[in-house]
Amino acid sequence: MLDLIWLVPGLPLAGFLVLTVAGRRIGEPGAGWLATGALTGSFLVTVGVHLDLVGRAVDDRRSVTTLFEWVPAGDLSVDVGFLVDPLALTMCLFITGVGALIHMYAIGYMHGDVDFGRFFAYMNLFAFAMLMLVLGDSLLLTFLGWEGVGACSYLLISFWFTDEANASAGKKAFITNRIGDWGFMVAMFATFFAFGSLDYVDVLDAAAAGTVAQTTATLIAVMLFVGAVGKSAQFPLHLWLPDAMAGPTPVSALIHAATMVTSGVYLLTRVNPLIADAAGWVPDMIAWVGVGTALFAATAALAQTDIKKVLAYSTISQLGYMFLAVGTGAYVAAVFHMITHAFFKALLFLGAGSVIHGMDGDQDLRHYGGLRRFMPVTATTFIIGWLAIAGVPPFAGFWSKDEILAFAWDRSPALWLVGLVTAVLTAFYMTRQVALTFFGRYRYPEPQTGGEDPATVAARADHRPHESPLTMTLPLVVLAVLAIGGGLMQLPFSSSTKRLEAWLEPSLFGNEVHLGLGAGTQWVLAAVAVVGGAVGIALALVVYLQRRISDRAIERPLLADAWRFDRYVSGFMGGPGRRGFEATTRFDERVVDGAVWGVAGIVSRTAGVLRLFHNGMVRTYAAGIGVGAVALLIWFLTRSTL
Amino acid sequence: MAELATPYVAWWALVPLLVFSAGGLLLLTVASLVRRLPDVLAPAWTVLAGAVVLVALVPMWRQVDRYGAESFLGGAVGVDGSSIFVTGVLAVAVIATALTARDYLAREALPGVELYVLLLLSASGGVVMASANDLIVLFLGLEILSIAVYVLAALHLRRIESQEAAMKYFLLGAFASAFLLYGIALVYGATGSTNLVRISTFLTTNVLIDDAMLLAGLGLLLVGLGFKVAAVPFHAWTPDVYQGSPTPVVAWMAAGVKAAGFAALVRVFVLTFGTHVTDWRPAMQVMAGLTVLGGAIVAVVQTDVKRMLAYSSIVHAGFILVGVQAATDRGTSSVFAYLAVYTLLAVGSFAVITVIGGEGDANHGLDAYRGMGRRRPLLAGAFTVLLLGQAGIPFTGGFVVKLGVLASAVDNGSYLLAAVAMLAAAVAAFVYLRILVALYLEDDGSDGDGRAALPAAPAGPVFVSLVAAAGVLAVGLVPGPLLSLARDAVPVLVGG
Amino acid sequence: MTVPVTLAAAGAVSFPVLPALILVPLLGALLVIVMPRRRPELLKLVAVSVSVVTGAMSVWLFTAFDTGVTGFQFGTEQVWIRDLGISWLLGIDGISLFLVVLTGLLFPISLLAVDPDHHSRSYYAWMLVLEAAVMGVFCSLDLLVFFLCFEAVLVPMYFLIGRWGHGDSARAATKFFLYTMAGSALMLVGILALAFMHADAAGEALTFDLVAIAEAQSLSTGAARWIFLAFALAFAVKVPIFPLHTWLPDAHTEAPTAGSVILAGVLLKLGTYGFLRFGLYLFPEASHFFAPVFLTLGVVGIVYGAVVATMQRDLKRLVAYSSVAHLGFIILGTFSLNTEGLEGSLLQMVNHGVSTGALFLLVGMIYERRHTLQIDELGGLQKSAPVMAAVFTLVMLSSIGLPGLNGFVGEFLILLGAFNAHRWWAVVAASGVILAALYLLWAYQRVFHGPAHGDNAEMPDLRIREGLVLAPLLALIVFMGVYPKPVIERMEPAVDALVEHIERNVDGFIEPVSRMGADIDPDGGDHDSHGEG
Amino acid sequence: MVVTTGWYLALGAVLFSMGAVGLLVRRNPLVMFMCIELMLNAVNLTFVSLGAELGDLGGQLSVFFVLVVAAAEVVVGLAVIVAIMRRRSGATVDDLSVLRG
Repeated sequence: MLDLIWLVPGLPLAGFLVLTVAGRRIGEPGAGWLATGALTGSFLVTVGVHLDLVGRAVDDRRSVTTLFEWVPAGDLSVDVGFLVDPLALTMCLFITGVGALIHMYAIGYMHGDVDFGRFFAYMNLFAFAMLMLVLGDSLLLTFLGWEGVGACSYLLISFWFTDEANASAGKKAFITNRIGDWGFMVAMFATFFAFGSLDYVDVLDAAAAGTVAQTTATLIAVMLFVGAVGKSAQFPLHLWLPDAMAGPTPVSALIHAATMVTSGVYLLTRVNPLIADAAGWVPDMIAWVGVGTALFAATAALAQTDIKKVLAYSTISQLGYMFLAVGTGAYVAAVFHMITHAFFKALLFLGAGSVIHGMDGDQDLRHYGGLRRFMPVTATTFIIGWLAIAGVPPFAGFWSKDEILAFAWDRSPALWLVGLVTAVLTAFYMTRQVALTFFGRYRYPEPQTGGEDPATVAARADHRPHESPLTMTLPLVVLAVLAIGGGLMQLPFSSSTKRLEAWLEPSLFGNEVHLGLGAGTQWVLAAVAVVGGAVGIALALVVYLQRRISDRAIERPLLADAWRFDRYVSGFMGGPGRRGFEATTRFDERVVDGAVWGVAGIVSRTAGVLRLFHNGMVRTYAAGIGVGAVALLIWFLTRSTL
Repeated sequence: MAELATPYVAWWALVPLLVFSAGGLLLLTVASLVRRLPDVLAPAWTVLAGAVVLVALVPMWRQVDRYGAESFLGGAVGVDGSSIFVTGVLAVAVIATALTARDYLAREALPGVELYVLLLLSASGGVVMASANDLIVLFLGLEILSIAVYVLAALHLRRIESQEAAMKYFLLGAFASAFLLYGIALVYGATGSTNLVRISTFLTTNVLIDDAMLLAGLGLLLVGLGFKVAAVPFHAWTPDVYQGSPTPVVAWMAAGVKAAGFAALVRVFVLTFGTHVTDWRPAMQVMAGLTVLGGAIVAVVQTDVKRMLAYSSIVHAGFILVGVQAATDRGTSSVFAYLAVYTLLAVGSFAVITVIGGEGDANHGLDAYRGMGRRRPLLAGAFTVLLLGQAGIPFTGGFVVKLGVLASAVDNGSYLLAAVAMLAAAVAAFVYLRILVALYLEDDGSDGDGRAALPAAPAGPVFVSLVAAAGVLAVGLVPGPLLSLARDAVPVLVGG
Repeated sequence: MTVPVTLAAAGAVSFPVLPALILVPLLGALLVIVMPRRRPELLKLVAVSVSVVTGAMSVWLFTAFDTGVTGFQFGTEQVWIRDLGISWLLGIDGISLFLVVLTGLLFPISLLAVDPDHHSRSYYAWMLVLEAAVMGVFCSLDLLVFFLCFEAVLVPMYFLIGRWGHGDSARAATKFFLYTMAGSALMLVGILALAFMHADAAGEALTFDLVAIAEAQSLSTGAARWIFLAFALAFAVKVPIFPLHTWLPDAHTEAPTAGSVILAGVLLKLGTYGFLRFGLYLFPEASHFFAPVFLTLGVVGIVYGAVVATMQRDLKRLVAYSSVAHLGFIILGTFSLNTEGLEGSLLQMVNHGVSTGALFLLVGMIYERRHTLQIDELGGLQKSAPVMAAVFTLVMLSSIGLPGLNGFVGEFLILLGAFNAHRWWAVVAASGVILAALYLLWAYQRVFHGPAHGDNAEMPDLRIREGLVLAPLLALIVFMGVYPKPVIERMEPAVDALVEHIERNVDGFIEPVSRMGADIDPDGGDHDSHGEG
Repeated sequence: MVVTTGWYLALGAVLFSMGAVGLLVRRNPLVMFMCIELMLNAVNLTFVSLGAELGDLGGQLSVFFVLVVAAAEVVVGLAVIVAIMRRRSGATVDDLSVLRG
């Protein structure tokens, strides 16, 4: 089974090729089903490989399958090959699984779009790239996937390109990611410099054996972290993710919630030996950046009015948790949360998509309200997702988040405290979203803020929100189930219930920190977390259902603007940055090119002077001869023995 | 009383000289006796003379090849590879000029014979210069050459420019030759002879305690010859004279006069005063540098094509000087090769200018060349080749010979001069590009093909330019033959 | 004559293929000139088929090329000027092979892609002459013959830009001609000096045989450095290296499409190839000595070119400046003086030729349709021309250096090599990938995205013929990104030999390579000490 | 006192220079031409005295050649000058500068 691994990325690639060539001809819905089929196929293969691997001894669970030699140059030799180990497989499982569901969902969601075929071609291409990222047996191959997903995300965000905003969002995403990729590249150079190879097996084993100097390890780790920050939208490179919501909702669900944005976490988990060899401050930095981002994003999420923007900031915040976990050495917890997050965040996004679909593309929370009556399935599943992310036991999110907080406490209470506050905020803003969307009055027919002409209001009056078709609701249900039961894979009660930890062990080189807390402390922490979540929910209900407190108190413009950070950055880019570029361009025109014309000018000016001698007067010419004669005489006489 | 001793005369070696001078005088007499001479006779006669000379050169070359150089007329005249080579170049120039001139005279309605007579005479002067073994003989040759050319310059009676050019050329030329003569006198005083052979033997056998007179003489010789070859700062006459003189005559000035002048320069300085090379080389290097730069830079701001090419001829003179100053066999042979190719370039280019010049020989502005690529594709093509050749573009003869002189300069370590020359060449390239731009890239507005409107181009000049262009290309592609000829043309001095 | 021309491969050849590469286009040009006036449509047929034959021969070279061999293959010699010891000494190795192939491919493509709007006869003639000259540059192993062809390239290019270009093409053409001619003026003196010094030192007859001179290394250090500078100036202008690049945007902008394609695809490689073949090989010590200068200029070029490209309003100018950046990479790799860097540079030469060539073709097609390249006059083209947009995207991504496409491999190897040799240069240079994304994506957005107005709305999409013209380039873009091995393994022996040559002739220099467990010292100084090695 | 060759040579030099300077300062073509004649004759003087000094006929001989040449120049020169004067009577050489630049 293992040697079929190439099918996993292979099938989506094939799907992409077929769709690029014949996408238009296949048309709707065939193209969608083809893409979904391709991904389902690779899901099945993954499962097969998974079972194969489970069947093996623990130390035999890592293998490399090489297809062909890719870049053989000098000392460098990089193959196209797949590193199959528990970590990679875990990633593959939820990428292909969730991916297939989202593909299916998109069949309904993209219904009637002129570029139906192109959309699914991109989606499959993305799946291919993502799978290359996690399966690649070398940093370079991971980088291939890494850039590939970036490109796909660019293509998909700006999918509806006629709208400038979408186009800019896509561009922004790609370029911001590129900043991270720069770090990734430098990390690869350093790795090659220090290890003479880019293959994970060589590099990681060597690092685990401790042959690498600390400074080197530190440089590599930090640079990889820079890459991860870019890809996983951590502060300060988070800017692109909220804008990325411009893409179609399935894209947001797949790329900007479930899979691509988590690849940063995957990368750091993958290279855990290097982080272990790096200087002590590196993990701390990772942890603090993570938790800081979590809090920052959560605050921003409080005041968003766009249903997808809320989820976007929430994604950034949850990713922050995962970095916190990585920083505290809780790799398992990081992966665990990555998976559960994939479940419930995909669920939430798809739910949101379903709502938008039902509301004719209106994305403003304030226009919703009481929708549960119109779209029961969507409502129910969305509520499940909400409970999961809010950390309510026994939903999946509770377990993973709880474990991360425990490790945070173990590392330093400060980290834990920030994490806890974030948890409370998360509960709050998610409750807000649910309340505004599904509960309370049905506000759609009402005139909206900033008075508009009655005609449009009247037009909206007879609009009936509708539930989405089966292709869209079915994935919701499946994901809801996963969001409920996902916690089962890693329960903190005993080592036997920590299945994920046991499973991932071969990939972690024993770098997984082991919690030094007594069971009691863990119970207390868990209780506190639950209470915190409850408080958050309660407050939100008070504000948004009972309307006891005006939401103005919470929804500050500053928060809605995400602390104006984006504003400052784009302000700089549009201002000094742009002026700098223009100055350089002027320099090129005036100085560099000017010098060239300057030389030409000098020549012609000299000519202008010299031609004065050619004034047509015989006597001037004769004088020239005379002067020349005298000069020659002088020279020759100085040479003489006189 | 001893019986009168008549000096040994190698008549076979005098054939070219005799053909030219006798041909000229004969033509003169015939023309003055016979009324209404068919106007084709004079040019035909001249071409014939040139052809005869060329043919005669072949056995001479063999003779010299087999038995080495000779000197006769009491050592006053010598025949060697270089003299034969240069004579050949002069003959070619004569033929080309004659061919160009016929249509010119017809167009300008000028009397038909004088030009050819003077051409042949001045050619004979050139031959004398090229084979002179005595400074006085050299002076005579130079004067024969020049005086004829003074008159040629004035030939276009109705153009005041022509008169002016003649007078400038005459005054300055006479002025310069006075310096040359004084130089000869001083050298005579220092070495006790005007015979090149004796001088060089004298200088190699004795060391002068006081060489001031000799060196001063060298300086003045350099003035006189520098004027003939138009080296800065003795060049100022060139643009004016070229611009004013009848165009076919200019071809002769550029090709013939330069060739003779450089032949003399090589004979006197490289051969005779090789012993004092360390004294004159620096001076000549400076002259060469100034010449290439001066010519190239001033050319940039010209708008009259004839003038442009005048300046470019100055640049070429500078390049040839680069070869002369090397004072090595490599240098000398590169000089002769350069002279040969430059003759082609000059006669060809000025043939084209003759055509474009039009009625009254006044139409020489750049505008006259606008859109020529479309109106006269053939002529424009030839002109393009010639211009690229002057610019020294690879696969034209121009490049090959430039390479030669540069190589000789680099060979004797004068890198700076070589670098300066190349930079000047780059500057000069702009001038040729300007003409090319006019030919192809600018249009005269006369849309459609103006071919119909145009008078058919006269056969002579077109033929000359085409042949010249072909020659330039041929040398560029297969330089071997010319270069080996030039290599065997290295001059030698033998006593009589 | 000590030419390690391996006749093993040459023996397989029944006819001298390298001379044919030069002569066939030349004869083709003559044929075009003498074609009957009545049948103009034949002109293109002849020109294209001639260039196709040439291309086929070059591809055949690629296949017949003996991978394992270090020296020059398919060697032929024909004495030209005996007095100066100049001879048509032709031969190719792993370094020149790909540039020959690239030339062979790009010419038919650019001939097929666009027809001249007037004077097609001389147009095709000049194109073929140009091809012959370029082939001469890449095949010649005689310094002077190399210089001849190097200079001869100017004339056809001058006329192509001047006569069939748009805008103020005469000015651009003249600038191009004079700038590059002035640049190479000193190289001729350098070549002569080199040959004479070698002849004196070796006590042999005068020769311009590259291999003989390079292997002898008979010059004094000082002289070698001076002559190297004379060479370097010529190449730097041709490449062009910042700050000698300003002829490029003008030439590109005014040139006709085919001109731009050839200019970017082939002519810019003359400089970079010159550095590899005549810089490093002839003057290892000087190259090593001056490496920091060129590395710095290369890095500056990368960033500077990208920055200036970002601000361009004309699409062609933008691509032109992007070339400045890409060629900065090539310089960087070349002067890293290690296998990865050099191979990266070679790959990048080919890749840049393919990608930028395709880019210029596309830009040309847009110009044909819209008669403007002002970015702000375009917009929303993806709506009316989705296929063209897709193709453009692919080419753009390859030019950005997306892994899996050709652009990446070269760039990555260059940076890898540069990092081993000169860490901080590589780190800065790597930021070029960000800027590349910036200017290209921004341009793409402004041209293809957004709402389409006016003529942009009904711009016709790619025609079949245009698609076919682009197809081979696109195929190369993907193939060389996915499977560059056949290319790399052919260049590896030559590159290794070159590196060894440098190591052998520069005392104290060891190829900067990665070492297991090597430590990156925090202060980050180069571990390859420069200056007097 | 004894008048040595040196004196003659010096005289020749002085005459030559006078001629040269004269050519530079005078505007009338005829006068300028006379200056040239003066220079030539200065050279003749030099030749003669040098010939005497060296006791060699060559010097004296050369003078005859020079005289012939000078005569020829006179013929041509006067012809040219007269031709111009016929058109532009009283013209100085400075007026004749149509050709310039």
